[in-house]
Amino acid sequence: MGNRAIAEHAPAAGFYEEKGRFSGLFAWIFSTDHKRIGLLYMISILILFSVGVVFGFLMRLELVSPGKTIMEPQTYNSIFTLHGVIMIFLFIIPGLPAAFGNFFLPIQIGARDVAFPRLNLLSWWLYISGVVFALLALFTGSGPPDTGWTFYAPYSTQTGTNVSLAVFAAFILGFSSILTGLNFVTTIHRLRAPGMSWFRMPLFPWSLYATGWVQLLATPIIGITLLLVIFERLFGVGVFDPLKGGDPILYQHLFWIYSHPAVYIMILPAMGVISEIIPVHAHRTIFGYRFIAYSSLAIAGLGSLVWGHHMFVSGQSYTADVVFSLLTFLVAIPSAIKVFNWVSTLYKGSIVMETPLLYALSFIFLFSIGGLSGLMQGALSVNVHIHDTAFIVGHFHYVMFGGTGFGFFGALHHWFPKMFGRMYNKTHSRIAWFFLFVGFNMLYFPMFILGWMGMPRRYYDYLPQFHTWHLMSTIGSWILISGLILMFANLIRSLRKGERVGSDPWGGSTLEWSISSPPPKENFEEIPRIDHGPYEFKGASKE
Amino acid sequence: MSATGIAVEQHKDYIGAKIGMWLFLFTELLLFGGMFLLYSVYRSKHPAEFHNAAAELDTIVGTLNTIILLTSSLTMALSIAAIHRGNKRLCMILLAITIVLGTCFLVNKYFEWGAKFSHGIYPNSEYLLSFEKGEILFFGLYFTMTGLHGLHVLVGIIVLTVMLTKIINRPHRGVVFEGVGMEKLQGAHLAVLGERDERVWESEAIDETVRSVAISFKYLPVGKRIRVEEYANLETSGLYWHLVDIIWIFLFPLFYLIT
Amino acid sequence: MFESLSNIAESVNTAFFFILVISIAMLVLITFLMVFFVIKYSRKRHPTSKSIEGNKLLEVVWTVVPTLLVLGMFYFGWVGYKFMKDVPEDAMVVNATGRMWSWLFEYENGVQSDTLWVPLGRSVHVKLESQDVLHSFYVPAFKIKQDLVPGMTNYVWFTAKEPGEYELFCAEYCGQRHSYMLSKVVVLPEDEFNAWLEKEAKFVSEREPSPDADERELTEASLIRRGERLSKIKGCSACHSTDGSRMVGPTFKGIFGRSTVVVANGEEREVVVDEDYLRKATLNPEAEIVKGFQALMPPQRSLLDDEELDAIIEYLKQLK
Amino acid sequence: MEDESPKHGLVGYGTYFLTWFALLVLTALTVTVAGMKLGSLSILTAIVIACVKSSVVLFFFMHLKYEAPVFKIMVLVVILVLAIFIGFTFFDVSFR
Ligand code: HEA
Ligand code: HEA
Ligand code: HEC
Ligand code: CUA
Ligand SMILES: [Cu+2]
Repeated sequence: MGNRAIAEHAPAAGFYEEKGRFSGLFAWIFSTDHKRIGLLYMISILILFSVGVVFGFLMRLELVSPGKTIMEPQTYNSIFTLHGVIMIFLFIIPGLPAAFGNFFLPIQIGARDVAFPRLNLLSWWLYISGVVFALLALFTGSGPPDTGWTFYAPYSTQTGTNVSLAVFAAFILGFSSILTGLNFVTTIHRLRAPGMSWFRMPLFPWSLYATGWVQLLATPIIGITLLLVIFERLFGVGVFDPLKGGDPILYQHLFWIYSHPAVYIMILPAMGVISEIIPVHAHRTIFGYRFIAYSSLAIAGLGSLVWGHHMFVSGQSYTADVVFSLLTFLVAIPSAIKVFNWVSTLYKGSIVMETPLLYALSFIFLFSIGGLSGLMQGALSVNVHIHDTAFIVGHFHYVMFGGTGFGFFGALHHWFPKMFGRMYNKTHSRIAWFFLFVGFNMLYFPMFILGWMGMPRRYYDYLPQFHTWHLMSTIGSWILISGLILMFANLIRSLRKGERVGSDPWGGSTLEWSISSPPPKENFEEIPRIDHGPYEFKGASKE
Repeated sequence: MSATGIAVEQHKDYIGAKIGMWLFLFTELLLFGGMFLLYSVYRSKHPAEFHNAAAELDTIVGTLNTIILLTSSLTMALSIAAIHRGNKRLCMILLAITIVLGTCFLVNKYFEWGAKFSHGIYPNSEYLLSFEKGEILFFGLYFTMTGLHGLHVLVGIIVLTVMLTKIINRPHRGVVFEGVGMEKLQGAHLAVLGERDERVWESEAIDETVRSVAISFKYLPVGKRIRVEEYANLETSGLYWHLVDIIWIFLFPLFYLIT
Repeated sequence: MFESLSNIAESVNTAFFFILVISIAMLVLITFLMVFFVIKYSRKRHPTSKSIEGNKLLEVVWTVVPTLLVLGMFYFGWVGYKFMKDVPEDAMVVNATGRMWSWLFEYENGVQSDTLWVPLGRSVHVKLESQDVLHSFYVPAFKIKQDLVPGMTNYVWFTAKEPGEYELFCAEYCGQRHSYMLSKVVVLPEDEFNAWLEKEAKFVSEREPSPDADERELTEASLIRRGERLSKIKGCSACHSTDGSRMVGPTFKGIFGRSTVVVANGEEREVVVDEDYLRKATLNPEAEIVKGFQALMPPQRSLLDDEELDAIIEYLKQLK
Repeated sequence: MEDESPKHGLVGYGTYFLTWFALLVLTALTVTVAGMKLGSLSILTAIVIACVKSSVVLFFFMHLKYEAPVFKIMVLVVILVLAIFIGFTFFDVSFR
């Protein structure tokens, strides 16, 4: 569906009408144009997001009351595994970098494409193969995997379900992610327009640069870990098998050495998006540009040192607990710096409350709740109580969905007119936002309460004292549904029916707003020369 | 590089390619890094068992393989040096030697593993399971790490073979310039400049309305160097080959020399 | 939720409140400023913006202040945690074993139970071991949790402050019936607890062969009773029902004498369940798998001794 | 764009042979040292020699010596990251 629809019905302009060696669908899936690849990614990611969302929705239905509601325990276990795997590896990690990064990174730094366009296409194909393997894992072998997205050994090396294939899919996706990171880091090093020094670069590329390094240095570790799980299952090498002297806790170390930094792969690009949206809609330069840029690097760096906070009760040493807890608190500082600078950017602005800004401000609010709950989890004694409870589930949905997810939606509304040359219905988009925001909080806030009451996570069934909050949470998911459906319906409809817009509907200042909407094939007829910072707005008085 | 602005931008970014390759090497390094992490932990837990298990490995074979791989790194580097000097023949010979040495390494490995298997030492074998836990781990790590490394050698050999056939078969390199603003090229000359901006090659004036410009370079020395794609590709393949060597430099003492 | 039912819960609550208060303050501050700015500097009220590039002093302030705050949070968390890790010397030791999907508690005098009984006001040191995969010992009311890792002994300790029954959950995902791996902690006043322990100790000593064997000859009925208890304590009932419903394993209802199809080495075979079969199926379940079920049953070779197996089999035989 | 002409085009064949020779000598050294019974020192020397060898490969065969500072910084960062990953794991392993 998706690919064709856009190719044929998009406004006949810009890079859409440019034909290469192929036509029709092939002009898309074999294109090395960064914008087409960005859109390919966006469509595939959104489709998989919908799948993940449906699984989330089914889980909520099951949990609406104690006992069996709609499925068996084994089904539930597979569903939360698939929900986690899809949301993490197929939606949120590639999400912003691969979709919006691909589309806008070259434009924002004044380049015609990324450094390695063919590698870029390869990375999308790898993504698709990963998807195929993940889907195969559902329907082949002895049942879909049931390990949770963390694939903890030794359960994952023992269960009879089809873990190997799912793990292999995650391995392939890791490769895809590495290639994206590699491409972006090289692009930023080599292809900035003349005159664009590091500190004249917009903040979204900055955040992608930091993300790129995390992708490069952390992903291989999960690669080898997952390979080891496969080897363990196939050959019994024994590195995680206690019977052969292996140490299951080492599996957790290796897993979180990647997966903690991975949460910053998820959030950093979203923070970059917020740093783009706020100045444009407040129509003034960003507050503390350098601090925001540096704090991205600081998050990437410090974020690599705290993985042990997922393992406080796993049986790792007391020393490690203390060290990792301390470092966890330190990694919160650069996030705090960002939040304060964003809020200050509103000061003395000239603010128009467009939908993207609504998403950006809700990002700050929801991410703060998520982040602050992260601090509670980072405190050793508190973590003991709330580890592996619904509290954690609340935390990560707030940061991932409330943070990155809302960042993604914000980016979608901010750049939609640029990508498609048309504007969506603004009123509808505000209503959709309202449902999303209310539904979101109603869905996930009760989880904090449940977690504090002691409701463990990954529980198919629960005791009656937890019922009220679960019920409320499920109702929240229904409100969220309506918001999501409304939002997507509005956007999809606007692809064809939306009002046409010029090159700069918001009055932005970065390079993407200087070229036509949608952008022409090679972005710039002539590579621009840059002689000022990224956020200088016409009509804004300087101080 | 050439007489018009547009061609300069079409020029391949060799430094970019090199950065890309280094970044890729970093990921490879960390991939093995995960294994080194496991190794160091298990060794620190079971020093004596590792010690005993390592005695099962043949130091001579290990040393031989080290020498083979180091030498192949030498010929690799030399072959790049040769192509820098425009000596295509020497480059090809050295490259071929590199490939042969790499294959020797794998053949050695094959016999080494084969010997272990025939002694009943392989993952999950009954004989191995009767060992101490630390020893089981040692062999688990030995098989995964050297296996993974061998796989990398194999990939390296394939890449180098592709490079070799490319260099043999494609003495020419065609470049097609396409894109916006081609019509500006009308009447212009394209040129390849040498080290001191001298024109090594120059095209006829371009006369019709231009859609695209196709140029093919010969595999010809410019000054002392050759400016063709293979040059950069060979260099990046070389980097990969050396990295595989570096990893072996660590595997060798960790598995063979801790008796 | 906030009452402290164990000594540990107290320190957890303190740290939690400290962080909660700061968090709420921060959240309110940020939200208030956002809303305030958006209203005050809306384009209607404030048509031209001022581009303020930044302010060094502010940056320093909002780096240093949060740093101090988080260090405080770290400190409170750490203090409470240190307390959790220091087990008093005189604590009563209980060995806990987790396995798919049940708990086994063993007291120093050999008493076994599937529920954790503890005396009020006395420190209890629970040593945790797993027989198969990861599990986690979690008592929300006491705010304690610790993973059970195969090949490793972990521990928790606590002192209960109120008598009562408290939920005990498995908090680390461990497979299909993870959410049913529940038990209870029963807190009794010291004397009641001791009475319970003694009563249970009898159950243990029954099996000890004694010099005057005639007197201790077990009646068939008491053997069955023993078997029933053992099937709970040893975890059989986590996977096998006695009411005919299908759980992870085949039901025990009417098991004796029924004919079952088993798969061994890829070949199907029909067997009639007799005592011999029950023995084999319990000790070496992986040899023959009942058709339609997965090879999930843990071998009981080293987990049941002969008397225990006899009792269980006697119990299974009479389940109709 | 920065200067495109690679300076390392000038590295002579001789340098490579020297590098290779040095590597062989180091290999011989590490094998002999392992033969002597140095106890816990022997693993240390083996690692140190391996580090020296790999830096030789990095700097000469892989031309790092002739590359722009960015490359050197990157390599350093990566090695540091790996060291941290391994080192921090030992906060757990050696204090259990
Ligand atoms: C987008 C993803 C994302 C992000 C950004 C974060 C950010 C943070 N996370 Fe989260 N986390 C996850 C995704 C994420 N996390 C996931 C998926 C899991 C569970 C995985 C699983 O088990 O399945 C998890 C689990 C998790 C745990 C383990 C819980 C457990 O299982 O026991 C911990 C413990 O420390 C933690 C802490 C933190 C902290 C301190 C931050 C910090 O970076 C937050 C920093 C932000 C702020 C602090 C808020 C903004 C600042 C202000 C409002 C100013 C005021 C601030 C101060 C006074 C400091 N997270
Ligand atoms: C980005 C990441 C992300 C996102 C967006 C979500 C979204 C949702 N998640 Fe999430 N979740 C995770 C990542 C994410 N999740 C992870 C990593 C885990 C851990 C897994 C594990 O333990 O291993 C988890 C676990 C998890 C659990 C805990 C399971 C357990 O421990 O027992 C629950 C329970 O309620 C849940 C619910 C939901 C719900 C209701 C949504 C909702 O947001 C969905 C809301 C939307 C709807 C309900 C709308 C449905 C819409 C349609 C049907 C139409 C769609 C149409 C179009 C898109 C056009 N999730
Ligand atoms: C983790 C779950 C689990 C536990 C705990 C468990 N079993 Fe089983 N059991 C199974 C499964 C699954 C099967 C069917 C597959 C097979 O034959 O191995 C089974 C099969 C059996 C059979 C054969 C049943 C038949 O219909 O032929 C017997 C007898 C049995 N179990 C006894 C026991 C006893 C006694 C215990 C406790 C000491 C026990 N089981 C504990 C899962 C379990
Ligand atoms: Cu045991 Cu979950
Ligand atoms: Cu984390």
